[in-house]
Amino acid sequence: MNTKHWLRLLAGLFTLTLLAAACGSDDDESSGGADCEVGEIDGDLAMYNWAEYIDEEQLQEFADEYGISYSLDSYDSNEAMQPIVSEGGSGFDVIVPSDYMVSVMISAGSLMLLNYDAIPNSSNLSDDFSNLYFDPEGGYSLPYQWGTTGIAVNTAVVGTDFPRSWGIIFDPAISGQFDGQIQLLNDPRETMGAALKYLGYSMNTTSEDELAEATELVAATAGRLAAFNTDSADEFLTSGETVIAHGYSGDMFVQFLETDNPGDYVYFVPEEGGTRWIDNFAIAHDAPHPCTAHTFINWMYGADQGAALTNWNYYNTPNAAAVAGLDEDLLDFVNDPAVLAGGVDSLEALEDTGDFEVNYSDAFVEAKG
Amino acid sequence: MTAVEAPEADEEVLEVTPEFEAAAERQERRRGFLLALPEFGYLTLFFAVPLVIVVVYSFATRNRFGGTDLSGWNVDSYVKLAEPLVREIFFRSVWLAALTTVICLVIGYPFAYYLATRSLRVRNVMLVFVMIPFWTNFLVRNYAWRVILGNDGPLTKTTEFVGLGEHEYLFTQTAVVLGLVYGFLPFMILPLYAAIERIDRRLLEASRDLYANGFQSFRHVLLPLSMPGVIAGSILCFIPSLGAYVTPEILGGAKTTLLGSYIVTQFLTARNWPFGAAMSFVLMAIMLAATVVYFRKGGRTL
Amino acid sequence: MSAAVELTAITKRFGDVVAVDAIDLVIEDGEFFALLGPSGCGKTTTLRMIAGLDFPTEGSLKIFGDEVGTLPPNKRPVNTVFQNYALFPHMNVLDNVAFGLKMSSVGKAEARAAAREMITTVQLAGLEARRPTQMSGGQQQRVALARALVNRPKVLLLDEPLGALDLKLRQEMQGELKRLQEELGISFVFVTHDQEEALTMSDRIAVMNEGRLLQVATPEEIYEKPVNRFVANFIGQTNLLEGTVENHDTVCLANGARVAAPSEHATGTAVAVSLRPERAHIRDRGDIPPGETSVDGIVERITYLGNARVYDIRLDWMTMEVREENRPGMQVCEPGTDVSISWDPSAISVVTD
Amino acid sequence: MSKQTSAVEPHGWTKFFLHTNGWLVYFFFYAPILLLVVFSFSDSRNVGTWGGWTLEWYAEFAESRNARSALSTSLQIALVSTVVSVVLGTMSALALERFEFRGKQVFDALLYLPIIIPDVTMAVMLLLFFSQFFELLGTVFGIELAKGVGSITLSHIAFSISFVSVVVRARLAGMDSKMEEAALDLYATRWQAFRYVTMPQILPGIAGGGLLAMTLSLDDVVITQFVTGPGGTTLPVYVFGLIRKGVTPLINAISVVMLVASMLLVVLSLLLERSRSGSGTA
Repeated sequence: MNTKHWLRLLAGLFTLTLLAAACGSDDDESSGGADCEVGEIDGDLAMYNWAEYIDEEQLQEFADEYGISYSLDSYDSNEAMQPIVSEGGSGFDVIVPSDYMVSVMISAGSLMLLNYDAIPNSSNLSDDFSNLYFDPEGGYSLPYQWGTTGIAVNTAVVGTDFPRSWGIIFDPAISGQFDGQIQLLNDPRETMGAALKYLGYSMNTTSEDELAEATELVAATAGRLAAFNTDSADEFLTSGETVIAHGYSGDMFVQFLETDNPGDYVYFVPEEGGTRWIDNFAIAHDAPHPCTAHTFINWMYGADQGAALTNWNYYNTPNAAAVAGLDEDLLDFVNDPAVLAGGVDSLEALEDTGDFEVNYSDAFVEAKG
Repeated sequence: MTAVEAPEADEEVLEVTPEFEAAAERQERRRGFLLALPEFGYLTLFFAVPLVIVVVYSFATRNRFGGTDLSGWNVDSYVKLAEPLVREIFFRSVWLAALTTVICLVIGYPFAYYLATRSLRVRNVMLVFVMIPFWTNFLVRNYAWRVILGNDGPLTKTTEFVGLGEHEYLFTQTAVVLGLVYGFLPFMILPLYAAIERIDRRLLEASRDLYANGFQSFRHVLLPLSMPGVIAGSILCFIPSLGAYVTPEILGGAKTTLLGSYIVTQFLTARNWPFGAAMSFVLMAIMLAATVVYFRKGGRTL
Repeated sequence: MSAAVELTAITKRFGDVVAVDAIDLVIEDGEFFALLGPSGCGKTTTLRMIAGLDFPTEGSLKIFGDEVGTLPPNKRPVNTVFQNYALFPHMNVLDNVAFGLKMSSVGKAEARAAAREMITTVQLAGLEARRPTQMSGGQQQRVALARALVNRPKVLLLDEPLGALDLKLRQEMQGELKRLQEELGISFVFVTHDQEEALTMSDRIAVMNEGRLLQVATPEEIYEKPVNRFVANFIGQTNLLEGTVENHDTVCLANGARVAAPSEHATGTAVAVSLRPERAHIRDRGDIPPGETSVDGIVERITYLGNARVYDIRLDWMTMEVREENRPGMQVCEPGTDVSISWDPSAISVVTD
Repeated sequence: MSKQTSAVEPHGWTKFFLHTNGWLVYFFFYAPILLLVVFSFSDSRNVGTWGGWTLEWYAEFAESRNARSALSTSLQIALVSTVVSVVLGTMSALALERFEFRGKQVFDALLYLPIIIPDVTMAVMLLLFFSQFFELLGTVFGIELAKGVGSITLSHIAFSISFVSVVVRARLAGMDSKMEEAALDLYATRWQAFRYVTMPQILPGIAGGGLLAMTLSLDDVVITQFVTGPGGTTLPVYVFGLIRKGVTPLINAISVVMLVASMLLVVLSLLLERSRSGSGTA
């Protein structure tokens, strides 16, 4: 074939691609929900979930029960998952975005409207989870698991006499002797949010002054830290690398139980308040098997399956019917009222701040130096 | 008996004409083109076209939801590159990458020379043993270093035992550089080895004959002759160091932001794709310019 | 019987550069033929065109009467011994030599047997399992020869075959090549820039310069009767005395002296008289044997060569070289002596540009 | 190289320094690997805390459907992308080193871009490209393609192909092109000349390029994560996810298994090579 023909073909393809890019992203394809019966199956299940967030055996059980097969793929951040699904053609059915990401994805038209007629078990949802900010009508998402972000302390080193406040991280007068043994999450929203909470502001502030104040605080603290780290916050604590750690509830609980003396560690959400996050079931806007997806969500919302999920990943369940089925030792940790130093009302969810997200990201980079 | 008979009478014998020669030459060119075409086509479709798309994105706008609106074209992202924060990150990254490259060179050169002067069989085995550690996942290797450098790790224990006192290694810039050196040393060793192996050792003997001492014959003969390897190795070391982000996160405790992490942050945290695209495009252009300068200066192999 | 190789008006252009300019050349069967010239003269390109590694731009190229100019190298009944040999380093000697036969689908066993035989012919028996890199230059040369000859080519092409060898080995190989060629009775065409090598080895020599064929003749003829200044200068040492043709018998030299020099050139043509150093003799000033031509000069320098001495004689307008064989009791002049140089008119040749 | 020792052979302090440096470099390379192997047998969930000998992590690896399917996905992708990039890369290396053709400079420049581009950028590029390319195929040609193993393989080829070209090309540059002419002169066809003369000589380059492509494919997380789809969880992506949930010796066990497998592969190929060169056939 002639070179020119090739070039022309390529140029043509390229133009089409650009056109598709320009038009495609404006389309809102998420309007119509799926027309499915309860228990209807229209193909194999393709789940896209956080790593190690669901037991494979549980998926296998579902697959066996309905005579299909499944695939499970994992991601490690909302931001890594979102473009895959939003750009379309991902091939995934069920996905598990966190709260703020649900609202982002709704706006981007990346989620399918849920058909509650096909999910009768959704009545098991605890009342605490009605009217969630990120999806007021719950039209696109059903909570999967939830947890908090707070502080874990090695009491064998630090002792038990410390204020249940963010000050244990940010105030050198309290924790100065543990410089180099403190860790903060490597996440702009969580860490800037913690500083904002300590200063008495909302962790969703869009005030540049408040953010600047928080930036200064984090910058002042950065020199006293062992690390900014998200992946291994729990391990650093139990391996002795740190004694005061900023991290997620479930991670911490699992890690405590792994040690020889779980009693040495304590996790709490400071009295100023902390983050409550909710991960949610949702269906991709272009899911190839929407009915299987609905059936799967409904199945997972049964009492037994809800309990099985929590008993495997140690996070809190939003499924009221599942609580009865939870393991005993789990209840001690998860339901300990001391965990929430400021009570349930002090918790705040991280919301998408729109254009202000960039400010958070830059402020964090600046604070780290 | 001849192995090949002369052309048969009925075989069409073309006459030698300028047209035939030109056709033969054309055919030769076409042969070359056809050989290159699969990869050329592949890279055009799966690299050049995507690259253009991303350049288009760098002129777009981040929308409220962290998506990218392909309208309202502007150069804001490029203006943002001039901010002091970005500049600071850039120079810090260049410094660390340069440091890594120099250390790799200092360690790698004698090692490559050592390799190149072994017997052929030993050499191959030694080379394979250089490569083997790199067949484990690089994340896992980084985590292994974290254990080694950690508070109760073997290194700390050793220095304590030897009586050097307690030292912090993990989550320092030293740890970052160490991790980078570990990750990219083979990229320095391999081209260096290739370059040094090619050098006729008699040239060294000649320089010794001309009254050069060991260092002088290294400085004036070995080093200049192995320069292509030095430059290729340095490029292969410097470029990934500049873009590295896993090692600074894992071994540096993410306490200093480097260029690689900053770009990743734009895509995966701030969801500011236009800026991320602009920054990576500029970074790529700089690296391309550096490489082109190298080739202009007569370099050949990378 | 047609010629082994016949080039007719062969031209090779690389872009605007004319590498070979319309040469006509006939190489007879069984001939040891040299293409001689300085580097870049087009001799290697000519050889490559015969081998099929380059296609001519124009002209006709026949091997034993068959037009082959458009055939690729693997379809031509010729083989080549490459400069630096181009032996396959990943194969041992036996496999190197058997390669051509294997490629022309001779059975493996047969190919190996033939290869063994040829290895013996080039006196390398016992080294079949060696790698080329483990061999000396001379041995590699023999392998290259065997690798080409085992295919029984109708013509063997050699590109600077002895260039990489040291003097002693080169002389040895010269004899060896000659012997092989006579034994096989096929034509050897070889390219060299070494005139001495060309003179000693070849039946005929083609002298080339700047893409043109200047003279094709026997070594003797080339040496004795060079057709032009370039050939005279390139082959052996010579003194070129500039002048113009006065008539068929006389040339008027630059200093005005007339010398007997029969030539066909028209009166007034600028020519040079070529006089080989060994054909001239040093005489006492004025002591010229009858019938010889002479010029006067002063001895400038004497170089002792063992079997001969070379005198540099300064004339008014140039310096000449004269070579005298050393004989017992011979009188040697000191530098600064006034002498005459004389020669027999038949010793010279008149050349133009 | 000659076997006789010459005056330039390092001696005294230089020799001592070279030897020491050599051993130190190997020690440096293998220290983390050693640790990795040892802790894969540790009976403690935390890497870095020794908890006595156990094989439980290997058992867990063997039992985990996730880990096994990730491993097989990875191998599948690595194998296909290596083979394709080796073939295409070798072809283009030949084209660039031995031929002249129009557009050569452009191609030459294009070839180096994938090497110098940051991972993330390439990842984002390919994500945007694939979602639109597949959509285009769907709307224009009616071909429905889903992302996953296919798109990952295509992407891996896109970044390893250049490395193969560059490595093979360097090898070709060091090989006298007269060899190929000699083969043609000895009645070999173009293909035979490549097959019997060129290829054996550039084989180390091809093997080197292939190993590099394989390593790159087996190591890549960022690009894979961006172009993935159902069934597209490769081992590094799986490991990356595991690490987020805590680094357990399971990861070490997986690494050790892969390390041993690749070492076996190399030893096997070395043995094959030796037996082949020993028998003396071409």
